[in-house]
Amino acid sequence: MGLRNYLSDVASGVKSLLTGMKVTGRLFLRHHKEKITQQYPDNKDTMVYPERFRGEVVMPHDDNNEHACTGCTACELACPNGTIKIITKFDVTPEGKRKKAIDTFIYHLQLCTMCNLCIEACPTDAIKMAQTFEHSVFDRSQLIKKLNQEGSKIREGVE
Amino acid sequence: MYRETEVIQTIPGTDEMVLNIGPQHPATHGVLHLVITLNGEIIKKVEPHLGYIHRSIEKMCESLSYRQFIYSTSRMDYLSSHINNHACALCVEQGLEVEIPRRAQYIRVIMDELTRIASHCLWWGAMAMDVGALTPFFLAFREREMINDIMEETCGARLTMNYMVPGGVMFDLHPNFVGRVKHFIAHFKSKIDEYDELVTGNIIFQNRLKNIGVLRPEDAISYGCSGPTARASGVSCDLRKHMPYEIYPELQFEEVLDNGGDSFARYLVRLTELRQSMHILEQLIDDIPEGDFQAKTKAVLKLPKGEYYQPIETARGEFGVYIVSDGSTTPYRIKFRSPGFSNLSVLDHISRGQKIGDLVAIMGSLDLVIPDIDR
Amino acid sequence: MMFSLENITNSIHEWLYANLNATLALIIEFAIIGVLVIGLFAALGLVLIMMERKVSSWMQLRLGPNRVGPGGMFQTVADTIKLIVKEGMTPDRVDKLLFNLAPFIVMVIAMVVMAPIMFAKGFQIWDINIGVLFVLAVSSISVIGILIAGWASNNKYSLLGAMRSGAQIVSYELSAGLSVLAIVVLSGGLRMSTIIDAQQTGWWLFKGHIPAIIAFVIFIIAVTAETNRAPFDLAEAESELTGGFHTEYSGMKFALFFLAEYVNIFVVCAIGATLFLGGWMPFHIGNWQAFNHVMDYIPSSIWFFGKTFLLIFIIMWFRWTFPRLRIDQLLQLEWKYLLPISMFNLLLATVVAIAGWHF
Amino acid sequence: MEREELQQIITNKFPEALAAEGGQWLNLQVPANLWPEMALWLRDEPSLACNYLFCLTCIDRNPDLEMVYHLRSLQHGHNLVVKSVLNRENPIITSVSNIWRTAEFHEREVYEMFGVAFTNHPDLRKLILPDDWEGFPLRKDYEDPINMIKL
Repeated sequence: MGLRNYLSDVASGVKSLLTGMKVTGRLFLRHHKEKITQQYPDNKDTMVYPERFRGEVVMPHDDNNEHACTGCTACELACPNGTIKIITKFDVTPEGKRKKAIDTFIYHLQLCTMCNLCIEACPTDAIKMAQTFEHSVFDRSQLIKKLNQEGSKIREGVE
Repeated sequence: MYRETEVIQTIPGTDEMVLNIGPQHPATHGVLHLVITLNGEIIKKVEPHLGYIHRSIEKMCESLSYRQFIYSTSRMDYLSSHINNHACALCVEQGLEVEIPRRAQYIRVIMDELTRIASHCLWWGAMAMDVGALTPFFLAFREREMINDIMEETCGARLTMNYMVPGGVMFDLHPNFVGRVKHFIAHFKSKIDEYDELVTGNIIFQNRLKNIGVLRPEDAISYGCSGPTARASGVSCDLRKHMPYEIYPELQFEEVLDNGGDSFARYLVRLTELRQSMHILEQLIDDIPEGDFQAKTKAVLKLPKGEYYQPIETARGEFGVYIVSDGSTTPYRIKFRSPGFSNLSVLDHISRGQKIGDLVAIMGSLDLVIPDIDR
Repeated sequence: MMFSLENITNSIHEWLYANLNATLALIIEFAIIGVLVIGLFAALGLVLIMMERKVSSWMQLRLGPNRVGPGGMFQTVADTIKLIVKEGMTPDRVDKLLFNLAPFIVMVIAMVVMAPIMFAKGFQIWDINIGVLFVLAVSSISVIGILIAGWASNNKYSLLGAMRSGAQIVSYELSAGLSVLAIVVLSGGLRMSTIIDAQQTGWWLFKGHIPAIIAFVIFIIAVTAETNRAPFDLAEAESELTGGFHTEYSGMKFALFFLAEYVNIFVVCAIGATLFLGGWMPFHIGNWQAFNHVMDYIPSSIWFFGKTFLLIFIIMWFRWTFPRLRIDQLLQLEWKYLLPISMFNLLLATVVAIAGWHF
Repeated sequence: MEREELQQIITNKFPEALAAEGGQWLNLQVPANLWPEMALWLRDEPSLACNYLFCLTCIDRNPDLEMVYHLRSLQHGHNLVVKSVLNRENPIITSVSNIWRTAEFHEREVYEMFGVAFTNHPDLRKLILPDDWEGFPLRKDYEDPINMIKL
């Protein structure tokens, strides 16, 4: 009885080990067909970035160097980390009225958690998330970005 | 030439010595620091020292608005960030008393279950790695990667999604979502048997886990264990059944229970939960109702004065959000009841008298995520 | 055969003794052998580490090293250069003499064990008359190197790793020895050349019946444990003891441990190939003259290395499949399973040998 | 069990426990000196069987501190919130770690974050913060000019 149990223990143990080896053996033979890792910098050209991927906040400008930001600071208020700082100025419109506009849209990438709350908050869709994700720099100050381009102004008709 | 060197110190009067495991150690999966007292290989005492990744999220949240604080919970239990966000959103909704659109409820539950699968997959790989098998880790990542890709496409991020907002979800589902989830289900069903063949049935693995770290049901309750850790001891505590939220009452699934209480029972419970989650996904994925994905809420949320507690079943156990509101735009006090904190407290109790190798296996089977413990 | 390592060594030997006096010739032969062994040591390290990394990556569906050289061939060379130029750190409170000595002990032992191995027909450093015994005796010294390393490091992880290793190697030495004895009984000699000659008509694994097969399985398990390989890598036990006995080692001293591990694997697999798979003997099937003739054309060194690498592959396969045992289970496996079985098996082998039941 | 019924049972035994209106679960206000006796009774009374302490925390209700215990009965499925107001200058309450073991860790956390002293606690040391930390971070009057950044 004891010997029989002993032998069946040995047999079932060996069997379970061989089953495991069968799996890795199968993977070994299949290795050229299936790869779960990628050669990252090499496949950069063929990589597909999902359009919703959140990498960095950008402010799209059109061909006339115009953006849609009215300087309402909704994004600044929505941000949990103080990532966005908007400095406003007053433009004088052709009709002679003073109109609020952005002077500098400062974006601290190093504080950003890509939570998307600023984009949700923006009433004019002036900012959006870009799909870039390689943000490493040698100096932290390079991560403080100015999103509105030099000499840009607000697009006509955006209120 | 020969110099007398200091030898390893033992506790005076005994053969015991103190060994620091962590904060940087392959087995602790993060920055957990355990001070263990050893007699040879036998563990006499385990004393967790926490705080290496403590960020005081509770204090931070006191200065954030009800929309803003949700993102910070993804950084606690980063493996089930969706579910954490879900709990926060539910708690705020409980205070606001908004009706969540049915489509949003479906999306939330699908995301929760996908997150649970991803979390359990990672746990499975890490668990096998803790006991010394390295190949399963990569197999687990193959499946997890598919979920991450699905998440990336719909939610915009792979780990810290911040997809749940008060009133629903942030975006609608991506058009590819349903097809990709179905493909994942079909793929995963064929792979989960490979998991069993490679690891579960393995006699070395079974012997490493069986009768190791036995947690009796009364201890599990007393120590406040939850999730698979408690269910493996036969404590029925699945909040999806007992305090159902969203559309869980309408779903067909079983609460996975095991009476073993040892590490292997915890392992089996999680592995079975993977199958149950797949079952839930199969019920939902075909008929996601049309409609809004977000309820209309005010731009600035204010919770009425009062206290709100919302428990939710994460991959690790009961995650609770306790909001004390004074009626302003920010919470007066937030307490996050994290499952890992209570599950960790049982470690000393169940690992005494075991060996160092067992401690690693027990920690693996408790599925600790350190930022979740430290908060 | 047109090309034979035996002829080359013989002609060098004769030329040396014809042109120089006996002492000088012997010294030169020693020097040549020393250079060859060190060269083999380095080459084996590079090849085996590369092989390990490729096997592991393929089993895990990864690409493996592929940056340095074609297909990553020179990755280990690059790694070795890195380890050589790294600072050899000696921590402050270690026992400096023993700490620096340990890697050399381990390495020297790995080299010495190579002496009686027959790499090809007639190509052997020393055909000592107690060949197998010599290998068993010397290889069990390597535990001393590991114990020294673990103790001298003055680190609790190292100490635990070394103590585990001590218990493990001493135990598994027994069943490895007993399974080797089964073949010694069948062949009737301890000398390597005797054992190989006894397999002229067929390898012991095939003609030795059940005792040889059982002995082979036990031998593979025991040597996996003896070389501290997973699933018996308790001395290192990455997830438990971070690095085990070599936690404190870095640079070249670590590289020596690492190389010695791989050379030890090679050595034990070479012994396994010699004992069970006929060493350099080609594969012959009964009376199939034509087939046997074709097999004979393959050089004996290729036969030997082919068999050895097959066994090494199996041991690597173990490593990338199995979880690690716990220390008490490890000893339980030895004392409750392997040792009784191999003792019984030795008895069986003796009966088979006396009765002449093998082919 | 219904909320009213629950309240009935408890106030019959402990008339000092005051139930608050509203909230999702029954909310009881208990004097700190009564709490250890009541905690044991809450756990051991078969009709209540609040064996699962799932949340233990403190709230800084400036100027008072308020301990909050969330209890659940896994048999009956009811939840219960017990609160106890403590003096800010000298907050002392008896530990319940001998009743619910999970309280051991939670109380250590409350101890370092709010400075509440728990008597009869087996091992009342700092858990998360460094041993030399000064002040109680989660109190409302805590100021740390270096680590706290006001946005």
